[in-house]
Amino acid sequence: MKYHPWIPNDNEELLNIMLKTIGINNWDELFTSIPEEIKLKKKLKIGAERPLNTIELEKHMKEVVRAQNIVDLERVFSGGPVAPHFVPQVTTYLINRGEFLTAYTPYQAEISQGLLKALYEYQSLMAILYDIEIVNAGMYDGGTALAEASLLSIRIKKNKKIAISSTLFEEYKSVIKTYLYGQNATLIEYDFDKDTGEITGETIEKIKNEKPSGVIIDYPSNFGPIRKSTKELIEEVHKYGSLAITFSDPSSLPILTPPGELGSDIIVGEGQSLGLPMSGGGSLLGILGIKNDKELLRNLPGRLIGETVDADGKKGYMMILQTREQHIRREKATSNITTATTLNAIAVAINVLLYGEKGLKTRAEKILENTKMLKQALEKNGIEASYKKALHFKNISYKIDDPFTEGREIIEKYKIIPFTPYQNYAISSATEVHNNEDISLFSEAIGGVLRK
Amino acid sequence: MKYHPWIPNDNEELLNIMLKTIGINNWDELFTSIPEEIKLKKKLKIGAERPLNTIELEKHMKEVVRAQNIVDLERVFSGGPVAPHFVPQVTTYLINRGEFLTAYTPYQAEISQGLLKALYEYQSLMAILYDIEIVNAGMYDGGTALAEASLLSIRIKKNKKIAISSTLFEEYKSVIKTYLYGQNATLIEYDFDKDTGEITGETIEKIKNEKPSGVIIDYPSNFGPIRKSTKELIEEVHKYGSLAITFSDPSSLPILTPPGELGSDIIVGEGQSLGLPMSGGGSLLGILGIKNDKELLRNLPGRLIGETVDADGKKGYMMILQTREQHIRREKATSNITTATTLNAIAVAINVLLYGEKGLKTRAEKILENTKMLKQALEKNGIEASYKKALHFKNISYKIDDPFTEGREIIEKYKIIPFTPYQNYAISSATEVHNNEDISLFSEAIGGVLRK
Amino acid sequence: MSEIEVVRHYTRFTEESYGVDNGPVPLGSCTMKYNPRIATNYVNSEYLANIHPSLLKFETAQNILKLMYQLQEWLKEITGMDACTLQPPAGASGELTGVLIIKKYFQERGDTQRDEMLIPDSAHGSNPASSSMGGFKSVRIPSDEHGLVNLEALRASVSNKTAGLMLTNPNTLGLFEKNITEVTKILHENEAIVHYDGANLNGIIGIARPGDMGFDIVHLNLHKTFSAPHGGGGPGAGAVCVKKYLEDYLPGYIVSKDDNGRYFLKKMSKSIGDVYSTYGNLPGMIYAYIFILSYGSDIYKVAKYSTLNTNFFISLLKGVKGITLPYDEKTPRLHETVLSFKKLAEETGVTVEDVAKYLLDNGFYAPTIYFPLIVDEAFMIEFTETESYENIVKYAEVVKKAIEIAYTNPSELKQAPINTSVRRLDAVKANHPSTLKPSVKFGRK
Amino acid sequence: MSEIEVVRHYTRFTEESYGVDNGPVPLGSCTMKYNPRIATNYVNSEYLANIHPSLLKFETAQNILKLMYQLQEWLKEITGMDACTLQPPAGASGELTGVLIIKKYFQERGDTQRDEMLIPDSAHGSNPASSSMGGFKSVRIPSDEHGLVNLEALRASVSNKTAGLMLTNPNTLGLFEKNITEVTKILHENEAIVHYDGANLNGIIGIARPGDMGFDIVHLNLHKTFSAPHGGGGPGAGAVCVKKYLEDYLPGYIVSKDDNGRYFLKKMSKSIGDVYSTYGNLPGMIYAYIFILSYGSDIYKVAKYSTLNTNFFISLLKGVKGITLPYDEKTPRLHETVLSFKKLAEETGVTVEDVAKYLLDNGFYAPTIYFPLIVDEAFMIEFTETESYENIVKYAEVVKKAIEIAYTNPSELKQAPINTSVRRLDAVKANHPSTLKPSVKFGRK
Repeated sequence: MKYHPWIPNDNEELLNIMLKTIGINNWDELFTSIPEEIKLKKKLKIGAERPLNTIELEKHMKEVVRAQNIVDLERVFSGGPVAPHFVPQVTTYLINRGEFLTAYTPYQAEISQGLLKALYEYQSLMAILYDIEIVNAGMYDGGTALAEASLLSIRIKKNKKIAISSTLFEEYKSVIKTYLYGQNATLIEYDFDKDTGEITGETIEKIKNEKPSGVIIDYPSNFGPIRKSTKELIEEVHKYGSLAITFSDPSSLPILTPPGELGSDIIVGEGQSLGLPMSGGGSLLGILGIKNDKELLRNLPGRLIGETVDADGKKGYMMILQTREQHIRREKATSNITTATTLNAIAVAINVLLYGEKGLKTRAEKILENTKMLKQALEKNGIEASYKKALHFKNISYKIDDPFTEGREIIEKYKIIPFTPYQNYAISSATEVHNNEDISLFSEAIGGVLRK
Repeated sequence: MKYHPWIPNDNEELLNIMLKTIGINNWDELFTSIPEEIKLKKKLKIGAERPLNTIELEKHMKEVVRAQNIVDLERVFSGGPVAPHFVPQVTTYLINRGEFLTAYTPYQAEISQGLLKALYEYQSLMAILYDIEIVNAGMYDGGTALAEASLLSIRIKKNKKIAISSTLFEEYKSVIKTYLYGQNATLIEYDFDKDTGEITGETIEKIKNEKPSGVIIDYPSNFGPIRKSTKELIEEVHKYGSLAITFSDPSSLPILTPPGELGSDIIVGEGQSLGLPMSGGGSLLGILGIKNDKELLRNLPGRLIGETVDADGKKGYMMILQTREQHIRREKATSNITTATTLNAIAVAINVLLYGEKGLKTRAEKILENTKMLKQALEKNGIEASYKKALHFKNISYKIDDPFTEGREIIEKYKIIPFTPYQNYAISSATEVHNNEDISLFSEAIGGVLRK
Repeated sequence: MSEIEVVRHYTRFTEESYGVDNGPVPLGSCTMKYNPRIATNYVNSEYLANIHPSLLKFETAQNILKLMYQLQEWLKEITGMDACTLQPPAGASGELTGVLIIKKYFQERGDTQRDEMLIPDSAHGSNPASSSMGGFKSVRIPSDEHGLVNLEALRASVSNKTAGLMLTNPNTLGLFEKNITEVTKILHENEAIVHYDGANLNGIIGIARPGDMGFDIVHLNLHKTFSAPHGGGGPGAGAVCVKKYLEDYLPGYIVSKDDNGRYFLKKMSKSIGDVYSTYGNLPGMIYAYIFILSYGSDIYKVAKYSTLNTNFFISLLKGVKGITLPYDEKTPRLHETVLSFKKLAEETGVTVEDVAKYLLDNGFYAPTIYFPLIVDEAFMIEFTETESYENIVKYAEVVKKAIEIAYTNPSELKQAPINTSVRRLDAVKANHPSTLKPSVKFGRK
Repeated sequence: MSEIEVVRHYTRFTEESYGVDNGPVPLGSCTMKYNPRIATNYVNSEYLANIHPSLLKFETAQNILKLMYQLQEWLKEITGMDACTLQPPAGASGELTGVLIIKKYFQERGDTQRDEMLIPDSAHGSNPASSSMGGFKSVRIPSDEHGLVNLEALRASVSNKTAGLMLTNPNTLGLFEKNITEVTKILHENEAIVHYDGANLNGIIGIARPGDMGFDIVHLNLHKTFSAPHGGGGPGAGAVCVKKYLEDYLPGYIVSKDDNGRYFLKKMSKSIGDVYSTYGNLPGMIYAYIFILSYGSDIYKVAKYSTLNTNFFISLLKGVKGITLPYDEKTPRLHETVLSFKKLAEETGVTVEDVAKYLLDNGFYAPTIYFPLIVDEAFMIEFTETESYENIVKYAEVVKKAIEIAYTNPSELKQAPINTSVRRLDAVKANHPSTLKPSVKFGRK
């Protein structure tokens, strides 16, 4: 392939014109500032070495992706930070329109109003869903959003301690720990009643004693239980001077008292459950919001879009409070975050509009109902859900001796992905994509391999 | 599903407001002009009877499409009006942008300039490729374009006879015959030398005797041979007062003397070979063009886009010579054609720009080279191509006793689609999607089942 | 060109285009509705894109044949007919199919003097054009004072030279031919055949069926009624359904099912041949298949809301100066209507075309104008079931605004459009032999 | 909302947006290049969309693991490093990863007094911000008169408190740090670690490698250099590659291959933990994978043409009034450059922001302005290899036109933009506590 289809000027004629304008004879002269001794002397051994043309690329990619049999969405029951959720094709179409897909962060607001409006709508829709006044334009994922919420708490409350619920996903714990490590801050876990999943005297005691800057509360629990004592917990957290950071799966909120109403100072969520593809775990969407408080706002990480007017007094949108951000404030910035997840935020907003208020509620009810059936399926096979007396939403965790081996056996035999494996337990989830038959199949598969 | 997601006003509140504005109480009153006795009294038994929601639709469609194993493009060797050709993803993206996909025929030119320019470019690119001055904005497919070209010839030359090459695809012959039936016109076939595929004295004799209004010449032949005697044939056709209608696969033209230069009065082609998906045989693109002649132009069927200026003298595009068309001229129209194949015409223009002049030539050379290999593969297995001494382009036809049974066996055993079956012969094709390995596989499959 | 240059070139072109995804495209008889993206996705998937038609011919692509079979069955149920072909690639091709079936039927019967096709004066231009392509003489049937087929004129026109009648119902005025059973009876008594033009099926789908009205042949536009996209002028997709006695004449291959549940392709014994090189436009069929599944027996909602929307629009313009609703004002219009701007033109000099161009300036596509021919300064509008309340209200407001301007400052409307990428185009220059330019190559030889 | 309403709402929004598909987006250090649609298609295919991360954890998705493994290998070869993680979800996350690796490395060695991170004054703001997140104090290293790291200042800043240096090369001025081996030597002699900010890799890819310059850690932006789309601000995709001695500190899981050719996930022994909840942004990896396959060892063409394009642009503006090219004028800039509009501002009052807004009026996205901080009225521009000759010429012409207007009618530029969907926005109102409005809900509680 002499000319590369992605390089418009890759032809001798143009090259020569341009070199002449620059005033050099050979393109090598462009790179004379690179010392000879560090210039590459060899051809890089990458790709297929020779360039592949489009037909060859398609053939190769088909081989690569086909090596994996397709797993239908409804055959996936794995829980954790990512779960099977329905992605409307119309959303995929809209976010893949080039004006969105290939845009930069909207620094030049006047030529980016559509993108800014879409993000402003995302912020507003999430604010309504969580019942909180400010939601930023998106973080990488739920885990990093929790980590940033922790750092935000520490900036305000100064005590380098964060308390987290023991039922947070391990993946989240690990990310928070990494971020706290940077600040030499410590992580404290608090626990719940083993049967009901509700808080206990010990839970309160721990917070009272440690006085962490922030307390991360999962509501519903990452392990499933919808804790009735969440409001009480938030009140206790406030009593001892900590900030309440509530992590909520947004798919659950249409049927719960929202975390803002419960008194949370900071809300966090993972937007994947509002209909992003799983894509092997990326890309995701961290939802991060705060109540309307000057200190919180000044310390908020991430982009924020606000409404304003233009020179003619016409309504317009732009990025606001950029003085918090790295490109202005450098080492004093509230975060280093630059490229976040705009496109996923827009996708989530589109899905919310497609569902509408009623549709979202129906969807949450269906997830609740399916989770109930999933729990029954487990019980039927002699497997006990952790916090068995609680009402579970979406996720259910349970002990298994060797989840990796057993899980692989189920995948092999039943062509379903039954759970996400952890060291000695597993998390399954039921969502809006499943129906009775799917859950029966799950039950059969679990029974065939795991029955106790 | 109470409210349908594709009906914005499907809710009680809006319904009532609208009924009130209209001044009726019930939506049934909208239909009082339909006599009671012909109103439907039953529920229609269609679809799944109850409406399916989006998730259910996706599940169902996945089942339907997955029932068919995917056949990779390069495993298809079937020839005929449709063949395996490479479709760039970027083209699929562009023609599926809503502004194109969901547009109407651009009657309102001022708000449809993009669509009109895209069609004008198509007309121009095809005019260059075929070396002819006027190409319309597209017909349904190659077959109907040939049929319409025949009717056009008859309108001009008045003799209700059309002569066609015996090597035209059967599918095309059948369509032409159907259209001629409407005009009570007859079809005459002329033949070629069995070995070389070139014209003979008999060929000329037939045209001389019958004096058909038009003579359809396939160049290259639908059966593959690139006939050297095509120019001579066109001269003979003109000598006896007939119009020369040349059908050319546009993928071959970059390496041939174009049909316009050979003296054709009318050119016809099937655009699928410029990179449209096969999609089970639809939709296609009929290319139809004429030399610059008043009579031909006045009688040309189909849409035509032309350049003009707007009220400010700025260049603009609009549909022209609409007085030829059915919506103006009614029973005296040059055709009944209304909805043609705009989107496919645009897709073909995009592909031509992506390939560029050099790229198209390289592509044509590759097809020629692959066809040569395909012919060798057949010969190796003792199968003789029809017109065996000719140089074939893309298609090769050959006799087989029972192509349906034998073809199914090859599909089953080798997972390739070796040819298109006809009564007692088959047509295979080689295109730019194949490489040496693919053709080896073809050879193996043919050898395994058909070897003589 | 490099890929990015091509992408930018065509992205710009799309931005200078307008489809249903941009706003209402309320062209009467064109039924421009939302094209569901779920179908688009399947149409573009390699599952379908890579299917060579020979896989259907070999009958190995059983899933596709089954889908086509199902669609045939559903279309039969929707139209009240007995057999369908999916081969016609567009509506006009379906018309030609009907016309040729009629021709061949009489030829087989030796009834060769029947060379007249009756066509109402309100019919689509493609009807007489198709009739001519079938070798028939078109006989125009005038409308009566209610905008319906004039029964007297019809009776007078029917003779032993009559092959058939082509009719759309509701007609292009949006009026249901309430005497339709009488109409079909007149034809049938004369042994002639009645062809239904499916362009206006959207107004009655699920409410009434052409088969029950006495039609013998029905052609459908899958890209209108059944949500396949129009694509700026195609590809479309058609279907033709007939009563039992005409089944053998259908073109193409009919998908049938054998005793073992296996689908196969059947060529009909007296078939008119083929009207397309392959089995039809599969992508259009996929849209139709998904569309029908999405509604099931609720499909009457399509007629209900398209009709509701259009009558709501009529109500919003009721009593507005310069506009009249020709023919029975009180009769609700089924899914489309034709208003006349004749008074406006007479009183202000502003034509319906000027109003149309003003609509473009306000971000709306214009309705069909100057058709049907029986209404002066016709403004033929159709809001499908996928149009929103808000847009219909806005649309009516823009029309009213245009009329207001027409009566106060008519020259302003003559300037329209001013907000589009070009202003009003010079049709004379575009069409004149001396300035004609249909390609960059034109005139260079 | 119904589907069509949603489609129209967002279609309109896209039409009020601007990306590489619309024209040049020549933001310096942002490397906004063509995002190949062939990759988009695979990213959106159900093959990838429906893969739950647990399939990677179970190691059943061998094809995906293999793809990730290959990508790791290729990135090692491109950067000249020994191990890579694909977990960081963006460039800044890669910076944080590097910073935490540095922190943990010294902690493991008990070298706990090293709490300073050296950062040149021309660096991206995310460098000091990441350094702070790792708990380091940022020490600013001034540039010398050539716009390069001041070696004297560097030597003076290095001490046993120095943990590392974060550097991009070519730097944000587009100048190659020609003393780079000396720079890394100074750090290494002091046992400190050098982190390479991959934002500017596009200017040298295939020509020189950070590994060969002495860098210990490299972070990459797959959504810049490797053609994954920016998406209006993400999702991005990062990668961090390190020299052998830091391999054990990498976060996430590294894809490894066992003796049977089976791919498995490996947690590193001294890992800093996880910087993301899963294995990274697979869609971004797919783009990178396809991008590398498309070029193979021809990948140097990326650096060649991006550098050619930017220097061509500089030549077109050579000698234009009001503009200067700070630092060594004769040295070619590698893939990006920073011009100063200080003279223009002084002589006409027209700022570089005014010029930027004028560019918007002419259908072009503006370059980065007011960065890097060491150049007054900075105009930081980068044309990638996917920009066309024609657009670069046009872009230069618009800049020249702006300057012409600045000297003749400066107030005209203060009005810009006038062709965009809104005019210049009121930043004070947007940011002022009394008028702030970050959501419709804000202020309602």
